[in-house]
Amino acid sequence: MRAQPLLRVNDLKKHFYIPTGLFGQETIEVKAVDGVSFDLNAGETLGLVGESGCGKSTTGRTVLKLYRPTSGNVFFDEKDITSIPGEELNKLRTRIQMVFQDPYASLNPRHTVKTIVSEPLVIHGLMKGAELDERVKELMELVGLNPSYMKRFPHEFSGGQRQRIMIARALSVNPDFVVCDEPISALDVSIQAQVVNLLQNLQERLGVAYLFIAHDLSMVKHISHRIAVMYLGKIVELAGRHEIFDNPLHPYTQSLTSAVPIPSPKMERKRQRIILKGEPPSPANPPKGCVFHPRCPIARDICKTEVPQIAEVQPGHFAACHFAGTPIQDT
Amino acid sequence: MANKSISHGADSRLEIESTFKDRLSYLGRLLWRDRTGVVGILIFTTVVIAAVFAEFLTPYKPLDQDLYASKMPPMWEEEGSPEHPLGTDNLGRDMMARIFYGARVSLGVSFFGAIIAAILGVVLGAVAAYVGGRWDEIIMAPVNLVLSLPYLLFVVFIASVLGSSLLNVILIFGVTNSPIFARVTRGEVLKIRESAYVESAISAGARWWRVLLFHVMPNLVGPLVTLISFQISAMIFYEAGLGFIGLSVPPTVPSWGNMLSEGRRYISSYPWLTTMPGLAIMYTSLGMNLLGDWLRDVSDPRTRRSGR
Amino acid sequence: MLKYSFRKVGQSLLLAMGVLILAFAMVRMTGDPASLMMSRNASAEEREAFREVMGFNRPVLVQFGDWITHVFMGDFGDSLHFREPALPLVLQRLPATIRLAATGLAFAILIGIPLGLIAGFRANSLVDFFGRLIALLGQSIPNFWLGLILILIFAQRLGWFPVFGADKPESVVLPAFVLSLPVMGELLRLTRSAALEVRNEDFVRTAFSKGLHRYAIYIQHVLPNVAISLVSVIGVEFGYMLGGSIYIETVFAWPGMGQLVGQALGWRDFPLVQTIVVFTSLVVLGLNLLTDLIYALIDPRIRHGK
Amino acid sequence: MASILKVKNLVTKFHTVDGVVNAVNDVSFLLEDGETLAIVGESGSGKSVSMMSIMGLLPMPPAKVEGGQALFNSKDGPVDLIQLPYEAMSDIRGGQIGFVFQDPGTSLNPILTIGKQISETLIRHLGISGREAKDKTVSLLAEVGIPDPTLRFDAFPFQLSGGMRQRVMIAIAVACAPRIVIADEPTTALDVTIQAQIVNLFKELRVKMGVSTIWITHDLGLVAGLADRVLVMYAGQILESAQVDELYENPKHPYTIGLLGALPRLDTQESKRLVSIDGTPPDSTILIHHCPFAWRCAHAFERCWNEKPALTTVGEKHTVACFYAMEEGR
Repeated sequence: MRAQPLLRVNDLKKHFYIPTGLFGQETIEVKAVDGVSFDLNAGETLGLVGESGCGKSTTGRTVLKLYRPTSGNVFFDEKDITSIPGEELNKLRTRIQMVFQDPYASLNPRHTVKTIVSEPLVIHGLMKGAELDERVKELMELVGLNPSYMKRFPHEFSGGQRQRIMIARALSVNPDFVVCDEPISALDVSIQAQVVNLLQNLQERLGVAYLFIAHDLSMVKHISHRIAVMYLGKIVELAGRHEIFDNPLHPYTQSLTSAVPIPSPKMERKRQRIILKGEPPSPANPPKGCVFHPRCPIARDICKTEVPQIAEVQPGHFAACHFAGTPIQDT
Repeated sequence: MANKSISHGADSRLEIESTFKDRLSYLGRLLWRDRTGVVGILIFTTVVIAAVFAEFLTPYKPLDQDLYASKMPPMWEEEGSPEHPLGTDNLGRDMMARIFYGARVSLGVSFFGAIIAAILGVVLGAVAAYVGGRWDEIIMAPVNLVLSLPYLLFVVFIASVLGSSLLNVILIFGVTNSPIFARVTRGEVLKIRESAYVESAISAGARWWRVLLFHVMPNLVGPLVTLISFQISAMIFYEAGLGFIGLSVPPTVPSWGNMLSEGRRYISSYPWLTTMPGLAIMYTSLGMNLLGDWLRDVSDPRTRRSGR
Repeated sequence: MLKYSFRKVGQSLLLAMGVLILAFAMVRMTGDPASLMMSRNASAEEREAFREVMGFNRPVLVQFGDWITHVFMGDFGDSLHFREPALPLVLQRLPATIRLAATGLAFAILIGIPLGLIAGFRANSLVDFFGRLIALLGQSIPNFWLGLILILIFAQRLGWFPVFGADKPESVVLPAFVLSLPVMGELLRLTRSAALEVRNEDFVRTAFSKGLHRYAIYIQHVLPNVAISLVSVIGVEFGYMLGGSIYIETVFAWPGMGQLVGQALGWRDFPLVQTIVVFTSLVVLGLNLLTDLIYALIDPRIRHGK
Repeated sequence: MASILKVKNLVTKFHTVDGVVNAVNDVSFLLEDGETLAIVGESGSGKSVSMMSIMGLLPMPPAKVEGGQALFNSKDGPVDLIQLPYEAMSDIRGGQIGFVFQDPGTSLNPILTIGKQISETLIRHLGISGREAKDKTVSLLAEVGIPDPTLRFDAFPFQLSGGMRQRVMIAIAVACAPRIVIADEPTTALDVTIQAQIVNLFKELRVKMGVSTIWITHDLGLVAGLADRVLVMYAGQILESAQVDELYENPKHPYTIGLLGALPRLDTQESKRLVSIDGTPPDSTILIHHCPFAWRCAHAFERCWNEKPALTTVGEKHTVACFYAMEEGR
């Protein structure tokens, strides 16, 4: 299974250029995604976590080519989708889909549920008429919505129901791969569980692979097989989901995992927290050397000058740190 | 917080059988909720009827002079007569006929002017937003220029250069008002294009024309119809203003502006020559403004509450 | 702040250039400016001679270059009617127009903004209802017509104000009020919605949660934020009034630039009309620039921004 | 311990065009001196509205407090906050009860300096001069962990990061040494590492100032390490209330059990499915005369559809409003 990954992302970069100066002649370069590599197997979920502004959403969009990558490659099924022509890419879009964060903004308010769910099928001319109707009904049942609601408009549904509509739409073309960009962060706790369970059930039944982007570590850990942690445009650590929590090698991952609350007062009292100082710097003006060094509790001189490369520190466990695995003294 | 969603609680209320009385009171509630729109549409409809059916609504022609019956006040004044309900002017022309026929000019000029402005402006704005870059700047520079000028002065200037004719007035209004449509369209298109549902359509494989046709256009209709409504009201004003200083349609055409311009000379002795066309303008403009206010509120389906 | 100001000044200069091009092109829109400016029964020789004098037979670009150079030196050409330079004629009329527009603006601000604030703070109250009515009527009544009606009632029937002219101090009241009505309505509407919006902002709730007095909250937290959104509008509206005074000045025989436009049109004195249009436009652009700069001064987000 | 705030039978409604929204339906609870009380619930559960209506911070209309009492042990003796006139209420707000709101990006006035926004509270309640207020503000800024406080005094909110702004909000809340701080989702808009900083700051201040805290949140995970006692709200009512250890180890109400099961945990190796609660909360425009959770409850039986369960004591300081839990308890 590992020999032929479904998706292979190689040194992907996405830099934005913001015009500035008197007449927009100068630009500020924002390195939103700065050299990200990972691969994803069929039927697998890779979690992508990080704080706001770390570039996780941009990564998802660039992988889908909603943004044109600045450099690097994305191989989908051994095809380099960064260089194929638009027509061929559009055909591939039947196999790659996306679920968006805000279920209130991502559904066209003027379209009925049926139009929304069937749009990918219609775009690719896969079905029409009664067959399309049947398919929409089937999809709505699949995601747990009453098919009789298909003539209704999005504003008549709650957030969780809207996210189900979004999922039905993404699954309409039987994709192999779905990018889920913070699909649950706008939802209430009890509804989050509904959507996450739905995503997991669908993966089991349909064998779809997810790139699951979120800031909620516990949820990412729950749904993912492997997890990549991002900080300021770079992946700082990537490993299996238990490995990354039981044995975090990067100091950022260590502090992140220690900061996530555990719903158990007894555990909470026993825990040692590593509380980072300061806040993430702006990607428009990243620090020299290791981007994490200004907040890092174990940084030394080398970290200020040399960028650590991501390396396989242990089998299947990657980290980008000069001192990967060094325990952090209680602060 | 009060999210009206299809939840268990809401369904139970749907099952209540509705009687005729319920439906009537429901209709009443709808009309009351949309009262500005109802009044606006009523006013607009009456003006359209007056303009279209002028021949049938009054026995007089707007240019028929009857010097024996000249300078008659409206019927509710002592010397008035029901034969000329709104009185006659200094040449004995029936005021009501002139106002009804005048509605044709005012509505025609403002309606076609607004349509031309909308078509021109939407194309310019959409191209600016869609193509972007240099083209955006090339299109928006003159648009912003026109929008930052003293508008009335420029329109007067152009009208005086081009000379008065119905077609000229329509074209002037159409062209000089297109920038506002361009700016609104550009803004809306940019907003819609950034929206998550367009991103979602693109990620599903939609080409640009599909996005334009199925996502951008339908969401543009609301703001544009609203703007057209306000613009019609504004253009009725502009026409009246131009007519007032003798720069609108030729003086023989019975337009409200021309009537004001003529009536002004007799304002102290025969005030109805001035008040009547002015009231007609005010009535129509009020209707279009009410309609516009209402359209602005309802054109967004998210603020539109479901009928329950 | 400096960068912002430079950009705004640059934009204004570009717009000013645009105004000059537009005004120049408009006189030549029909192809033959000579027949535009002369009476219909002028002979062919007379026309030819006129073209020679005005330089209309030279290439268009040369004419434009010539005109622009003169404009930069303050020479907008000669009035055909008065046979003297047009700009001094316009400048002579400027104070009257400014007096009218400024009085009108004062009316609009003094009535529109307080009413708008009350309407915003007490939505759906009686004041709100009347405020919205005023705004709706301001939008729906053609103001030159209202001018005529007010002359009829207050000047002729009641004799409270002079019928026309600018001889007495109270002469300004009627025309300024009429001129201000649409602006008053617009300001009222905008103030109301700005007040409603700001009142519902989280930071106003924070101010209440700090236990500040109600009026301290309105004056220190709500008003400045409302004011910021109104500054740019007031500049634009003042420009509108300068340009829109043409009808009002005609109705009230107010000896300002607007009346001069009306008269110049009657004389087919296009150089004079052109001068007034260009001059007013430049004043309006200047006002807009001024507002943008004031805006930057009072909004810390721009003052301390990039 | 003595109680500092006692809320009884609070009812708050919103009169909207869509109908009457029953936001808070008969809520009663106590806040004890020095305690940290967490009010947990999902959006629309009334957790925030209940506190805001006690403090008179809701827009009225459409909101209306239609009944209930909120007895506050103020410096000048007990008062009923609901009955208090505006002037007396504003003496308490910011002076004896401080607030921290959810979104530090919008909760500070964008065009006033943070120094001004903190010192105006001091001047209002402590009656000190501008100069004294400035000195005190600078020391407050230092206390909440803002570097270069003297410099930052003149900073505008947009010049600070989200975490820094929330520290400013906290400085405003504790400026006048209040008896209670009400924190409404104060870390929801912040990133995990910043959330940890803010939670830590709260804990420090609590030790230092001994202030009672009401922490309104949707995050049961966060509450575990923070609160002494927890109230679980749903559809405008309190369904369960217990000491924090008891609630997490021995939850009684099916909703609480469901919520805890819906949370993924970092500390387990198992990968079983999350417990999900089917359905959505009821439409708040209908007045419910039975258990509001009955629609979504797996254990609902006839009685649950016929009457409304009242909060009943099932253990030490542990009350629950559920017929099923009560029967089981017997």
